[in-house]
Amino acid sequence: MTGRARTIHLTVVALLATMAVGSLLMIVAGASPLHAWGQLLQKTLGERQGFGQVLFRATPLVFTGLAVAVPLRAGLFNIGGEGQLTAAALACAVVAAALPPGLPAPLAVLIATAVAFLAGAAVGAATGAMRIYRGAHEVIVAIGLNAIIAGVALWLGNRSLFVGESTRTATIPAAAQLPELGLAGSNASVSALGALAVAALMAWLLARTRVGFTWRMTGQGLDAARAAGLPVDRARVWAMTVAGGMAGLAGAHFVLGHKHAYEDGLGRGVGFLGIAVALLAQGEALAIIGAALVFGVLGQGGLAIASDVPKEMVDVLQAVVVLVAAASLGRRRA
Amino acid sequence: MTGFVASLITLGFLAQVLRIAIPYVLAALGGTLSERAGVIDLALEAKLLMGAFAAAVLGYETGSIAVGIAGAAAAGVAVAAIQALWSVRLGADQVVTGIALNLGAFGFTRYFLGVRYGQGANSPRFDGVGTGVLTNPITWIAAALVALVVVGLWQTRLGLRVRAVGERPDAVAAAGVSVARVRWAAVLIGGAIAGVGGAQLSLPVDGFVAEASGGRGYVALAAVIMSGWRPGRAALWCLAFGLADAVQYRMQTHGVGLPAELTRLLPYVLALVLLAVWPRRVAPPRALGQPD
Amino acid sequence: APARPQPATGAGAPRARIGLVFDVGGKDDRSFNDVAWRGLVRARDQLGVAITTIEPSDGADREAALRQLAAQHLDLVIGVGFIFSADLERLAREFPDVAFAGIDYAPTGPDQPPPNLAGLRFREHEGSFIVGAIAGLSTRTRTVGFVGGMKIPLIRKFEAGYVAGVKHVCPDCKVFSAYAGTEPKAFADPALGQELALAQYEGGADIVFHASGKTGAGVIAAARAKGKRVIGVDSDQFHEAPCCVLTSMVKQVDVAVFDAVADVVAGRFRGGIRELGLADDGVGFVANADNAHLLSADVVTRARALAADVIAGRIEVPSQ
Amino acid sequence: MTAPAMRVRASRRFGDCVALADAALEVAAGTVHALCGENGAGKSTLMRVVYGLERADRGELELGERIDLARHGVAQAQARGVGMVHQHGMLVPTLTLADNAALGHEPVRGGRYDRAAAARALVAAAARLGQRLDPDALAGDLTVGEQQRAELAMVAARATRLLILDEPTALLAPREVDALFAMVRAFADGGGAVVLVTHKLDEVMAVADEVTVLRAGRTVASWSAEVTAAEIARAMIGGEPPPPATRAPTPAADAAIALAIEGVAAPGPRGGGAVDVTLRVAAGEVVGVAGVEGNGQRELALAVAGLAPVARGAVAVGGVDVTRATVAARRALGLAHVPEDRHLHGLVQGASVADNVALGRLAEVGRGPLIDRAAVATLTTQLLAAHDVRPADPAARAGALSGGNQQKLVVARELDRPGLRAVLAVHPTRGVDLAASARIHARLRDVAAAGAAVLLIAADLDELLALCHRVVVMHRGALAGELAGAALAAPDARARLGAWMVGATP
Ligand SMILES: Nc1ncnc2c1ncn2[C@@H]1O[C@H](COP(=O)(O)OP(=O)(O)OP(=O)(O)O)[C@@H](O)[C@H]1O
Ligand SMILES: Nc1ncnc2c1ncn2[C@@H]1O[C@H](COP(=O)(O)OP(=O)(O)OP(=O)(O)O)[C@@H](O)[C@H]1O
Ligand SMILES: [Mg+2]
Ligand SMILES: [Mg+2]
Repeated sequence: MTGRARTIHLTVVALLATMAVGSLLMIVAGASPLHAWGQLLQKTLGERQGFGQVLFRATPLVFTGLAVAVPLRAGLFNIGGEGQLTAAALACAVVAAALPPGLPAPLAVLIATAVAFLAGAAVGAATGAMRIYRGAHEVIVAIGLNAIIAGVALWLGNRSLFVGESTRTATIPAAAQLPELGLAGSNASVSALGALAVAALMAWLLARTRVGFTWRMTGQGLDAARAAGLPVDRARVWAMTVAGGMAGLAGAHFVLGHKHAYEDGLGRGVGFLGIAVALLAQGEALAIIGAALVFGVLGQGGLAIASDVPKEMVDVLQAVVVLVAAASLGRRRA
Repeated sequence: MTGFVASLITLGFLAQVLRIAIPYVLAALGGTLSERAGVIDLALEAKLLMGAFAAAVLGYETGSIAVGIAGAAAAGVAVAAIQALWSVRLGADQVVTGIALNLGAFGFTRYFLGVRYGQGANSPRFDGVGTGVLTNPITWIAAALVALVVVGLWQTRLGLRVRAVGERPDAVAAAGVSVARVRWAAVLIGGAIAGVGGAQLSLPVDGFVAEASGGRGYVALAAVIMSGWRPGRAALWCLAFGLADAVQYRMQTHGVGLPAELTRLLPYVLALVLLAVWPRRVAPPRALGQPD
Repeated sequence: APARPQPATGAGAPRARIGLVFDVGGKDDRSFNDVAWRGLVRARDQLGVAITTIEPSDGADREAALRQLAAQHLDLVIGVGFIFSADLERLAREFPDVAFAGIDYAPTGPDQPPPNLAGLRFREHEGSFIVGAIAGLSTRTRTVGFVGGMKIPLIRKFEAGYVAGVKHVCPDCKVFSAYAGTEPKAFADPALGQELALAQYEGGADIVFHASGKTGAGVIAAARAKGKRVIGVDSDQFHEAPCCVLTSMVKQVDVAVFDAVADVVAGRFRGGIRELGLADDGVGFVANADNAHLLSADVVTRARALAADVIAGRIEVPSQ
Repeated sequence: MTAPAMRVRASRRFGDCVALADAALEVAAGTVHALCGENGAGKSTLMRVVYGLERADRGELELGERIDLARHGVAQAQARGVGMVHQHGMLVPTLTLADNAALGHEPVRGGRYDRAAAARALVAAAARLGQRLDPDALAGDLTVGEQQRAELAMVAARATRLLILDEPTALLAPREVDALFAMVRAFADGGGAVVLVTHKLDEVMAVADEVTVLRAGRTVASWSAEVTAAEIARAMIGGEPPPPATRAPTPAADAAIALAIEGVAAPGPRGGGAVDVTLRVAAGEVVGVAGVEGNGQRELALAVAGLAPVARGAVAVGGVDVTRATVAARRALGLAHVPEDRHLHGLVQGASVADNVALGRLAEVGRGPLIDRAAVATLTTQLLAAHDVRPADPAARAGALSGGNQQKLVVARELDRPGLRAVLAVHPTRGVDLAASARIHARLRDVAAAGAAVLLIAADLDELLALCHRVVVMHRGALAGELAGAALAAPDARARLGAWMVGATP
């Protein structure tokens, strides 16, 4: 099969499987599948508000999806999106809140975003370095860091950063807040456009640049790449670093585009879901946009029909989508 | 401080360490079997969660602890069966499969509770096994399983085949043994064991709560890796995790040391420091993650 | 939950449509969320309103759940838990035609909350002070314990009041204290609650007070297993362990929820912050026929007197 | 003639690749039958079908009686007295030899695997072949040669009817080959049948009673009477064999040293490896390294290439010390590497041919942080054409190329580079057919003639004798002997090298 034919085939099978399992879950819950699916689609794609929420949900998933996809292409597995996102969001909120008043909006946003990127990148770099230079499995390291960052963030918050009785930092100045897209009643902000741009940038980076080439070759054939003189170790640490930065951007999305502060639990779960998004997209930067939208529709749709079917149905469906993707990619490497 | 130290040299403390460690130990045993056979076991989290869920739901519905534990094993097998079907039969990426199963188990348990009991986060309460360690059948099952897995892996025909199949499946096939069959067996048995570990997360607290596994599957996998894929050592690592947790609880109780947010992190910090100063010595099974 | 809009009892259209989003721990945590749910059910049955509830699974989901209900332009949307505070403020501004109520609401800034947002707060430290005093008076080992859920300012309030109460009646009593963690999960981890409580009981505590939602189920299980006493929280948790639940620090979340719905139905909803303490019966302790065998009359008398002192301002209870 | 010990006829496709197209083979009891053919002719596949390890799409099999191929499997083959020693060893490295031998037939006592019984059985089987081995040694700790001998003992112990040896001599020194053939002869004389898969014609002439030739999955010839090596070669390649390789012109005596290896020690992961090797290769010189596999050649090569650390000593390229330099720095100095394991170190199997070319030539196709895709396309097209890589499709997946074409691609990328100073070529023609081998030999000759130093590590003495100005022998990690110039052309050259290879002094 050619690449395109395979993608179409995968999409069709995934769609059928999702519909079959979803319908079954709906029937068991006592709902009419026809009605429930109709509602699910109507409330996500057929309404401005619902569609805005889909975009809002998909945006951070693009970032955390990239955070998994980039190292995946370089042969590493980033399960640390949660911690990277948290560290970045906290740093971003603290710095943004401390920006001098009167700073022009674009500059404020730029600085805050850069801080988020760098904070996430630092965590990613630590994970990568532990793997490459200490031989510690990156999955184990990242799981440890996720827990440690969550704890330290709460400790810092309780000690000094949270305002009043809340678990929230000070609200950032208006200049650093991202404008909304104007999809009535939804949270979609211009960060959605940012996600598109970053995904495109990553696609270009992977396809056209030396560093992207190095990542791809390293991921596909570590030893051959090393034997050909590519700096595979450095490249993999960089891949984790950039990945951390991507997850950091998801943190910036929540702080600058949604909550306008860091609060405990911000974006929790989005790092993990990014894994599923990246896997569904087979690590392709542009396909991640589509995969994130699928997950956005399922997530928002699940909430919309929660009165008919327990909304955790969509978690099961997301798993089904990923399983189908995994199976269809199965032995194709042979 | 003296109260803290004194609290560590009690039988209660020992019991607590065991209680905490059992889910880790069983998950790690299951994970060792699966990984030894060459199948990456990132689905431990799902097996624990489904085990906890099945034990609570069946325990509540039938009123029988034994049925609950058997159900936990069956739930672990069910997850393992999908995992084996995908990994062994379809040749799917094993990491992806594991993550997907974890996601699915999380959703399924909440969905089922919602449909059946009208509440997504909790199963109805029933009388579980209580907090006793010696009176808890899972303790004895766990002890027996540690011995069985260690003996089974090193001293039985199946154990030899499992160890071989994770290294050189082609050599096993050339010896006339079905690679797929050995892998299915290892993954399913491992699933049953990890599922029973899940029962320990719901039966002692008289019910299931959403996300009862709480990342324990990942920690157990860390133990498997740090043990160099040896079941005996993996069980010891898990006891060490239980020990770290229990010490941490008592540090909090007696106000010793760091703030609560930070003492909780001790096991993780410990693991990372160990990994950093003590680089990997043992290679994983060579065929780990390879479809065939 | 299949939180399908439940038709009002009696015929005709519902008199109002009410939405409620649960906190971590979820429905049937036999504690905080459970009380809120009871208040809502009572409102449905007595006031003839239609209700919709959502149990969000995690962080990012919570705001979306509230928003989902707000976007349906229900008459009242309730967020159960302090965690919703900032989200409620923002949604109240975005949806001025919808009334919002936040349980345990904590304002996130100096500004007044919008007029369509009612913030319902409780002086938990006052109630905790009284059960602390009860613990201090009832302990035989002169050692008692506290198990909190997530370590956040709200739960610190319980701890601070409780410790003050213990020390007020028994200055040299020892108070252990421990928290279940740093994630919302800390309110829904009974296995952990059980271990924390056991550590305290084994350390010599004979009474443990928990403020940990569903995690408390483990604390109570530990008490049952050890035959020690435990103090429940939010609702009267006596029936969780009739052997052992000394009393409960009740928080009238159900009353608050019911009242908010009643106000909306009667067209007299108004925003603003209301704080309910001992004086308003917003918080209190349980002393009735059930727990009479555990709680001596002397202690009850003494506790009532202390409550009167707190209400009269003769005792200042610390909240942090 | 009595009924054959084995008769097979089979067809098998892998995707688009036709491995067997009605290939047929008949082996009589009491004979040694050579199965010849170029790489990829289908020899291994046919034998795996007989052994039950590979399914046939169509075909028939007789092992004394008709076998239902649909129900055939390894266990069935073994039950009928078939044993096979595989081309690529089939030992589990983390198990002991006894465990390996027992796999699939584990003796059980009291519910447990009886390890002691397995060890006794293996020792006894080895003794029957006149071998001694340690049943408790981990397979992975042995050299490949030792592993192969152990496998032979395990297999021979069970095989009664038919013994299949798939290219068993690649890893053996000449003396060991003689011992193996004696054993094979004895097995046949005892009434068993042997299939010896090989494409080394001298071996065929030395030991085989009968010969069958496969080409592209078909049986093209079969002889049971006298046949000459030339006839077999013609049948194998379906035409005239290419002329033998020639040597590059001898460099001037004062030619600069382009590749210097000074007292290098490079231990292997499990010990062994190179101990103390000093070797200087002048510009334009071709130096060969002979030796039985597992005597440190691999570690030496990896150390020179920069892929394994040097424990002691120094390596210099073009007079610049590169002992601690990165692979990239070595390449920038003009070092090229045709690696031993082209699957592992040569090509990124999953990437396109063009990407694989760019991989080794980033200096030429990189433009700052970007990669010039037009330059990659041009370079790739040119290399594919110049080196006759088929298919000449830059977008094809490298892993989809046949082994020979993969090797041609590596050679093209590595040896067709500007600024070449030193070449490290490790088993460059292993598993490559005659025509492709000839091209690779010619290429090595040309780069030497153009002034590069060539270090050629190879197992095939013919190859070394034909191409090299000088040949050294590695044994136990050190240089055991050296022949140069006229001595290489002397009739006793092979014998002297062979003796050094097994540690004897000639
Ligand atoms: N490769 C092996 N072959 C045979 N027995 C082994 C092997 N490895 C361990 N054993 C033995 O099996 C038993 C249980 O092994 P276990 O899983 O506890 O690993 P371990 O204690 O880490 O192994 P070891 O002590 O050898 O490092 C021990 O008696 C151990 O010595
Ligand atoms: N499992 C497989 N999948 C795909 N193609 C295969 C497989 N096994 C063999 N082939 C192909 O079948 C053909 C015959 O291979 P085979 O290994 O039988 O050749 P051979 O004669 O043994 O060659 P060699 O001398 O290199 O060992 C080759 O083109 C090979 O690439
Ligand atoms: Mg041991
Ligand atoms: Mg072959």
